[in-house]
Amino acid sequence: MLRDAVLVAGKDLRIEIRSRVGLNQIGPFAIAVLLLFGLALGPDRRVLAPASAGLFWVAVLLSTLLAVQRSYAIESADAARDGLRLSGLDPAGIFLGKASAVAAQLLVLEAGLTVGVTLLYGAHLSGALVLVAACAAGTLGLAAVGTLYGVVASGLRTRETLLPLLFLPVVAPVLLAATKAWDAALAGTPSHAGGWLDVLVVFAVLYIAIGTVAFGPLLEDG
Amino acid sequence: MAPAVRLHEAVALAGRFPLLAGASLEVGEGEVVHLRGPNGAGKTSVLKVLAGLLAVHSGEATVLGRDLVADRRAVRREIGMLGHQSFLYEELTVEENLRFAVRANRGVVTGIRPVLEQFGFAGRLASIPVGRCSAGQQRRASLAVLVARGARLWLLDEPHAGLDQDGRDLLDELLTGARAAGRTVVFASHELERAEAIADRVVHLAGGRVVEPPEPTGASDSPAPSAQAARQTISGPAVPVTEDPAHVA
Amino acid sequence: MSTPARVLPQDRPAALRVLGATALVGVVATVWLGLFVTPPDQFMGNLVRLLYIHPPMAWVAFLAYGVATLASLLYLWPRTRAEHFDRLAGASAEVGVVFTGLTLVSGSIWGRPTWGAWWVWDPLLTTTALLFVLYLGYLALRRVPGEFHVRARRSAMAALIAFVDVPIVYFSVEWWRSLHQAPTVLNPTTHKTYVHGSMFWTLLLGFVSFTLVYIWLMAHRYRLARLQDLEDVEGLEVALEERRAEGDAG
Amino acid sequence: MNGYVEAGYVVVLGTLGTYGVALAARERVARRRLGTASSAAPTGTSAKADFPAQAGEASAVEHRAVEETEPGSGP
Repeated sequence: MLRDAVLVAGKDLRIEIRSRVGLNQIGPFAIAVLLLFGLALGPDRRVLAPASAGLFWVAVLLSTLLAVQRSYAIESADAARDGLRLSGLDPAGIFLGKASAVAAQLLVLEAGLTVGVTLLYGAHLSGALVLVAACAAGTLGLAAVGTLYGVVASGLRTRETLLPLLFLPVVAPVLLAATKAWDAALAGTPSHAGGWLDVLVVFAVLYIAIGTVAFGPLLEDG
Repeated sequence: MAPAVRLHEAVALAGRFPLLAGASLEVGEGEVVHLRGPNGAGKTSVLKVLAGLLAVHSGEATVLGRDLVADRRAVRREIGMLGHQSFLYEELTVEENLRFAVRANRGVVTGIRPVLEQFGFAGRLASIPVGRCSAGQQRRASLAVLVARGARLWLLDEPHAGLDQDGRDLLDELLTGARAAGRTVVFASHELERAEAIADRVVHLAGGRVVEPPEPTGASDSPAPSAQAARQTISGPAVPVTEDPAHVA
Repeated sequence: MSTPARVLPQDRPAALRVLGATALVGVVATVWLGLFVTPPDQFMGNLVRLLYIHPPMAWVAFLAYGVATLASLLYLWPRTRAEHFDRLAGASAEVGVVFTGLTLVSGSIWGRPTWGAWWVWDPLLTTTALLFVLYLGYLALRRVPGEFHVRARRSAMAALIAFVDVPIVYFSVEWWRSLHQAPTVLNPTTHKTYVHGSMFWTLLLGFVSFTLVYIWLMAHRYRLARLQDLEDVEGLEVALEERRAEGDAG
Repeated sequence: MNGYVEAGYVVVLGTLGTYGVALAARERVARRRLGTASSAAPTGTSAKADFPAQAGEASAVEHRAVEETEPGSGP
């Protein structure tokens, strides 16, 4: 299972490095989202700086949708399920591999977005450890849920619209907890983030476990 | 010995449309079978069912001794499928694709070099991303994956399509070799002459079922013994529905 | 599909009729008691009357999701797998979504004069709203066509994956909210202890009546689903015949 | 009272009523289309006593004598 996970993750990341869709499309998309938030909330840094944690994570959520869709698009387009099924890979391995590839790309994206909120919103970075921990745990949870619902939606004619509807409500706790953890860190009180980090870890562990079990049957159905 | 493939009254659906409407078929181990029939007869669906890609709604389906109704996943590592889709990753090179496919199937990667050479991917050509290969080359790459995975049962959907003359010769050679090596092959093809030369027997499909060959006048050279075996596996006497199609029980 | 009479008499079991009648009477009685018999509350005035319907809505919504989850589990469990559990899950979730919507609307109508806003980010309210969209997604997935068991298994798994989220959502929203200064919310459950006798009985009747309404609606939704499935089966038979004829003709 | 209460009751009962009627109608349509209802005879064993539903206080406690339409006929 882990062997397959490494194999799949390596394959996905290699494809990503070659195609640079993440770099050339998802990254710019996330920056555009940050800019639009700025336009929507106005130029006042006293408004923008306190909101930066939340805006950061909303941008991450939206980017996750794109990353997940891309993750299934590379599996020979329309025959995504068939190709994966025929590969003979362990489904749990496919899940873990794809989820970690998505997570790795998101982490890179988050590094960029962090610079973005600092520059654009004047967020004052502090509590780096908490920031990184929240990113790590939150991203794993997002990638797990995304990959899981991604396979549900893949192969369905309505996948582009169905995926966001399934994905976004489920990850509401991640948005909440990660935002609060970041708020605490940015406010200079990283110790307040502890409980929120726990929520993120519990969420990630839970959905990674569910995905490992449920991915196989979901891949076979449809 | 149990047959490599056995379908009995298999029904498979796409939404509400019956792709297979009760197909029955047996293929012995080591047999090379040519699926023939008009477009939409269910050739691709038979192959997909055998690959475990399409669920059997009712009826029986056994492949390599495994019951596909109970578990569609069990046979995947032992079958190789060449479909309309290439299942190759466009961004990866031919060699990387092969390597991934073989490792995914728990195979040994050391065996892929001769396969690459066999399919004319020696040297530089093996390190070009598949997306930049010609259609014919992609088709060859798919065949190479099939061979490198070392499957016991080959399921080929229009394998001649998209191949140039050399490729076709290569394919025929491959199939002959596969038969000699005791592999079971089920393939669908419109290339009747080529198919006839390779196949042990022909199975006719129409309306999602295995049927008697249409217009017996055309098939003058009915291959005697194996054809009889084929008749036996045909789903009983073709249900006598002579009334108009709108007839309902 | 030999076609007998085109119009058929209603096939409704007596039990369902009695249930419907009882539910109707119960609702009418609740409305009557709630609007005309019970006294206005000393704090809330007439607004208390909304509390005879709002908590029952919320209760039914959660009950419905519970039933849907349980039915999904039973469908996934190989020993109890049966088509009717899939239909039950779908029916219950749909009715649940209706009641969740009504919970939000009735809560909002009560909140406007009470809190001065149509919406406050109260934990229960926020969780309910998230549940609403969560199960709208589930229903959307159910509507994706497909072979019966494929769709059923996919839906059942999606229901469970969604359900796991509910406690996390509730817990995090609760905690999120408690960090802010909560508005002085009149909590209906604690308020109940002060209520006048007739108010208590009215509320109780509301709970019972709307639960019966839920059962009635769900039963009918279930029957509709069964009819649709039957239609699919019959359609399949026709399609199979046509498909075979296609082969015989050629 | 103050508008809010009435609005709440109307929305809740109206929605439930509409939903119930819609379900019953869809069921009827599906049954007709199917044309194969199992029973050819009316199944009303004893509940064929059709009293029109009375909204309001009248006979509020009497069970089962009410023709079962959908529950929730407005306040």
